[in-house]
Amino acid sequence: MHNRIEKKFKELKDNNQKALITFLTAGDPDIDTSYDVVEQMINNGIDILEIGIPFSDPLAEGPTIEKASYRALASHTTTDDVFSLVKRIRENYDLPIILMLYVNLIYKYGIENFMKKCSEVGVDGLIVPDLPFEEVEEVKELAHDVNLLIINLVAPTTKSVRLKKIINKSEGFIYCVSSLGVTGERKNITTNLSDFYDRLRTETDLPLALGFGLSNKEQIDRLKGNWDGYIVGSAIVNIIALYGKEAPTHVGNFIKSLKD
Amino acid sequence: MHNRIEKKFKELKDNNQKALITFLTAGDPDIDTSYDVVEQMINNGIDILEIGIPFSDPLAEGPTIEKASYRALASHTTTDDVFSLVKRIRENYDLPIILMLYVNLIYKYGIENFMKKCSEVGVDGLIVPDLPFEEVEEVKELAHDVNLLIINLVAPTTKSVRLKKIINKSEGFIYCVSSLGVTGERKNITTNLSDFYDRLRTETDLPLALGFGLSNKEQIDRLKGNWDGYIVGSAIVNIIALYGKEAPTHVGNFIKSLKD
Amino acid sequence: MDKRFGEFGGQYVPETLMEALIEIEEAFNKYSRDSIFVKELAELFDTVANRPSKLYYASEMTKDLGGAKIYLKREDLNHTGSHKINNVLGQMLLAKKMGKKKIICETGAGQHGVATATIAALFKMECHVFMGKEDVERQALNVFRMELLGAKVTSVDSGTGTLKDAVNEAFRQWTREIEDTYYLMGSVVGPHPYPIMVREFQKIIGEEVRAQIEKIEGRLPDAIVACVGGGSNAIGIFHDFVDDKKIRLIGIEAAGDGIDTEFHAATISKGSTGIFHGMKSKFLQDEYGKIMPVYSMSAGLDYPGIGPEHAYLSSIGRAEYYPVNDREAVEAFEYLSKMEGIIPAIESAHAIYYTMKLAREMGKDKIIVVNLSGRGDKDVYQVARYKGVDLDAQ
Amino acid sequence: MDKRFGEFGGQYVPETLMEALIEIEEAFNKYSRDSIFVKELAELFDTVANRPSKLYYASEMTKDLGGAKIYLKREDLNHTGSHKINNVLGQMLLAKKMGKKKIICETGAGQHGVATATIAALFKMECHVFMGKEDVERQALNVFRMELLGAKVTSVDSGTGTLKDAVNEAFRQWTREIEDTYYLMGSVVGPHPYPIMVREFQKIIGEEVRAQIEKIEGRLPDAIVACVGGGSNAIGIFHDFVDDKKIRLIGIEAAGDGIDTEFHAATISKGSTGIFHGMKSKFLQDEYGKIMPVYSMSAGLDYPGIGPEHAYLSSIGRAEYYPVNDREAVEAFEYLSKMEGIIPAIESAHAIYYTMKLAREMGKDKIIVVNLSGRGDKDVYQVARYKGVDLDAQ
Ligand SMILES: Cc1ncc(COP(=O)(O)O)c(C=O)c1O
Ligand SMILES: Cc1ncc(COP(=O)(O)O)c(C=O)c1O
Repeated sequence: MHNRIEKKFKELKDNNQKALITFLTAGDPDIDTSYDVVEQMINNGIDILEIGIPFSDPLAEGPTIEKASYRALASHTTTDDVFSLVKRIRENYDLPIILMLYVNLIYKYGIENFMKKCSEVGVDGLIVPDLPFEEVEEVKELAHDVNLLIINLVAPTTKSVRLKKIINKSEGFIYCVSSLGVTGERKNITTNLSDFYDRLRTETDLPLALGFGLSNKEQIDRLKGNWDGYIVGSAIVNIIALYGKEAPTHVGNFIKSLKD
Repeated sequence: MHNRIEKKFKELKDNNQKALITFLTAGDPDIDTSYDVVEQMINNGIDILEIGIPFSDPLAEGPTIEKASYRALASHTTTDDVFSLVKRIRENYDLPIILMLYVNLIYKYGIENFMKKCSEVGVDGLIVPDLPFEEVEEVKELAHDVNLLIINLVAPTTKSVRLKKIINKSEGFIYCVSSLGVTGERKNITTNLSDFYDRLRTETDLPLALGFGLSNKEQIDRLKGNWDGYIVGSAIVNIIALYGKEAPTHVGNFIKSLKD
Repeated sequence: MDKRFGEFGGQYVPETLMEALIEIEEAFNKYSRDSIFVKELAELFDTVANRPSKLYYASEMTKDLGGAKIYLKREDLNHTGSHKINNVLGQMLLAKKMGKKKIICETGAGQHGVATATIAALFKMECHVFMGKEDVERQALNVFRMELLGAKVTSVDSGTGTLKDAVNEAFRQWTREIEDTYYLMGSVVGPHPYPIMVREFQKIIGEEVRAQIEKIEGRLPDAIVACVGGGSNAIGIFHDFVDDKKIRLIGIEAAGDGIDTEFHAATISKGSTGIFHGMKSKFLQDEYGKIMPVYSMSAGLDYPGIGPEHAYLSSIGRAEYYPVNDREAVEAFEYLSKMEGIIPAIESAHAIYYTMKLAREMGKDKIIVVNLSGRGDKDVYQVARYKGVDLDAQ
Repeated sequence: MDKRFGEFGGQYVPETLMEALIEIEEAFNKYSRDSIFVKELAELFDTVANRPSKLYYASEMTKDLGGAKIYLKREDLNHTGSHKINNVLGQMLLAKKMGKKKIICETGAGQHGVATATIAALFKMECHVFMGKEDVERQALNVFRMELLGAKVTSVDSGTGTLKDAVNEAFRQWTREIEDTYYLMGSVVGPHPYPIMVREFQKIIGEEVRAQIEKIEGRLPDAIVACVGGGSNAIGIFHDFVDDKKIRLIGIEAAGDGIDTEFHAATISKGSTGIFHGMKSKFLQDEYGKIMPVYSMSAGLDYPGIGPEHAYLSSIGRAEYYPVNDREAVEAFEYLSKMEGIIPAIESAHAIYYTMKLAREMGKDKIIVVNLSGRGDKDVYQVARYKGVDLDAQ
């Protein structure tokens, strides 16, 4: 023990605080801007950083993050560029860093190689949207060798039998999908979230972070009561899409508005 | 006896002459012009006049006469208009007049009615391209009642057995198709015409008139030796197509050139 | 062989064509009784045409209409997509036996042209197809199919640029090369022996229906419905049942914009007896016998005449003929697509529409068989255009 | 049920889809052993799909090439014009048993979309088809066919606007309405249980071939050839023969402009192992695992992956895979049209081309069976354009 993610959640809990986890796609619109965005996020008080590696076919994403992926690929961002970005961040900051990426990027890099590299640059965890619980073992073993956590997702559709199994094998925190569909901002979240929370909480003491569709402070405030953390992605990516290289300060302001 | 057609061929034979039979489509471009064309033809020495009644679907014709048909229909020429034309010609001239028409025009007019009308206005014979020997009886009987001849056609493809039958039942003259295909001028007539003539001549003493594709004096002169008459159609229709209402004198000149 | 059906039929063609017709008649007489020919044709029906075609119980349509049980005879599943292939196989085999090397034909919707080009390719015959200019436009898909199959397609712009003009032009061309060319007529029209010959090659449809419905239902149907252009798919399904007097035989003509307008092709409903395209039959013509321009959105029904045997069956009251207009045909086209997942040829859709009406009027204990003469892929562009959808913009 | 073929296969999808896949797997396990389901499906194969499809001896092609005897398995004569209908009937019946009311699917050439829209119409299911923008353009005929059949067609312009992007988008849509919607996958690709399930519904092709060739030739063929997009028609005809080790099983991939260019879709020839679209298999990807844009003029083969069972059969040497490029496919498209009067789907034309080469190399005593997976009506416009003919101007 202990991984930075686990430590962060413990620390927040001890202070009766919620984790603010924010996402950006690395290389959107270029790697240097991504670094600046990250600094703004950190300086404005985020707790955990989630960095997406761009992929040609991000099929779990809605149009917002999908387009970010295409922009990042257009600026020729590779997995190695993302490792360099993480390395640069890690040289200056100690917050937990999670990579979000599609399984093929790990597989093609060579799973073991990939994990080694993560460990070298200071990655703390991985979120792999197309690697469900049933297929995770092969990757997880090699991740653990280098003290890297694999964050499981659960969805409102996940049934009890599997939910138990998933939760039993979860680590760090559980990424709870707020509603059906792909990533993206949502006006209304129709899932009954307090039922969802209760179902989960009866099964585990692990931190529960809510993601998919969170876009502003009011929404987050409304949900804050229960969850241990909330993940904001598309709302940030939208700002980056709008302002491009000028995005860092705008993202900083947005994060500040969430924290106020 | 005798029908004008028969008399004309006898008269020509007695004088060792060939019959010049000329064709036009009535009503092309209008009935008055047709009358003037006919007068020019007669004044320049044709022996027999063949008048086509326009039809919507002249499937035995090449493009020249087909288009003449469409032009005549465009000026609303009906079968009754053609009868009036014949009547007007007959008031002034005594040469044999033959109508060329498709069988449906006869049938729809009422066969008996049609024949009566022919007789009234002074028609001497009918050429019905889509009424072959096998189907002619019904029409022929009613034609004979009013001393009207039905002119049979024979083609290079007509085989001996049928040729004999057709010739045995022929009257007036035999319309000998010079070569395969539809009406229209031809540069070359590939049928061996002297063989064709011989085949016919051994079977009958009836006048043999050659048609389809004759377009100028040299061509006719070359063929003259044997045949008792020649039919010139598309070459005249072409002049009418070219000069429209001004066609009569041009047709007259053309006929003169054939006679010289 | 009798050249006529009552007063209808005959052989009204230019002398240049007569010997060829006689030759065909003789060959047909000989080979249609020749056991090798019969066997070869049966084999071609099986291996090439994809026969027998299924008799399909249209359960959804039957349920939706709430009346008679409806069966569809699936000629649309034949190779090349319509009943036309049956006749083409018969005549092409005959032409081959006769030693012919060149085939010409007319086509309306293009289905006959495609079938002819297809079998000409297989039989290694030269193939020349005549198609009205307007039909070339509305059936562009079929034009390229024919060309792909190696056929020469001539667009005919004389007259009205539709099927009748294609026939005229094909006849003209035939007279030019009569000696080595076989004219492969696409329907039960034209001079004898075509109406009989084409019927004989199409009657397999009705023969199969008899066996199939006997097997499925244990009895014969109460009514048989088919669209009528020249009338080959209708005669094909009717023929075997003509002597079963209790079975209603119903032919559906194209009423275009409506039979009370000038724009239709409803020959039996609005035509009169005449002589055209080699046959005495019913035609749409004016008082002087001029053939009238006709109209139907369906290229295969857009013809001013009808086969002489239909004129005869109508005259003796054995078969009934009713008009169905463009709008109704499009409705049935969409109805069958959505109801059974079968896109019918727009020609066949005319028969479907009438069946929709008829089924509602008949009891649930009654059975209707409809000839689904062809598939509608060739028509989707045109129906889209009819409905105001611009496909090119998609 | 084993989720893998050797190392290939698996179930790599977002959590949101997992329960749906499990539900489908359980239903498939249950119903594929249920005698009523089996009987109903057999009946649908007969009455709706027009099965069995004929095994056609291509005598002219055989004669012309001078080598092995060639037989064509005529999946092109199925209702809707390709093998896709077999799988659609199987899955749609399953979806119905599962109580689903909505169907979504992807389509490349549009044949799977048309088949799905067709059976959705018949089964009264709501149907939503995703199709790449580029495919919408090159297969416009099929788009309107689907719409006619009542389906909603969504043109996907993300990514490369072809089949893989249609799959992405269909997956995305599925996650949004996972609870009442069945995703009807069109080939032996995607997460378990699709590759097995689609194979089970397509294996009828090979089973029929076995019975047919035994009957005609008294023996099994020496080689079986099929084109491979996702691989369903190939698996369908291979499966029954996998244990007959002497029979060569040959899959043909689309080489587009050539496998030495960047523009092809030859997954086995040029790809490497990866994980995408829910499965571990072979993919065209860059060194980092980014999926590469692929190209083939054939929309149905224009896919950067291949079914996991093919990856497996290739890895153990049981099946062979070769590339055929656009030019060669067009040559075969025209060859078969002119030689046998059969216009093949441009997908199938890839298999025909390889067969032309193979037949010449094999003795006259050998037999090749080719899967003619679909008909080419949908492709004539595109081939015309490829050859520089402007059809709109005609
Ligand atoms: C599918 C289809 N049905 C019907 C017809 C009409 O012809 P017939 O009346 O000879 O069956 C055609 C003609 O092209 C056709 O293509
Ligand atoms: C006619 C045809 N053949 C083949 C294919 C390729 O698919 P598969 O490899 O799954 O058979 C398609 C796909 O659309 C198709 O339409």
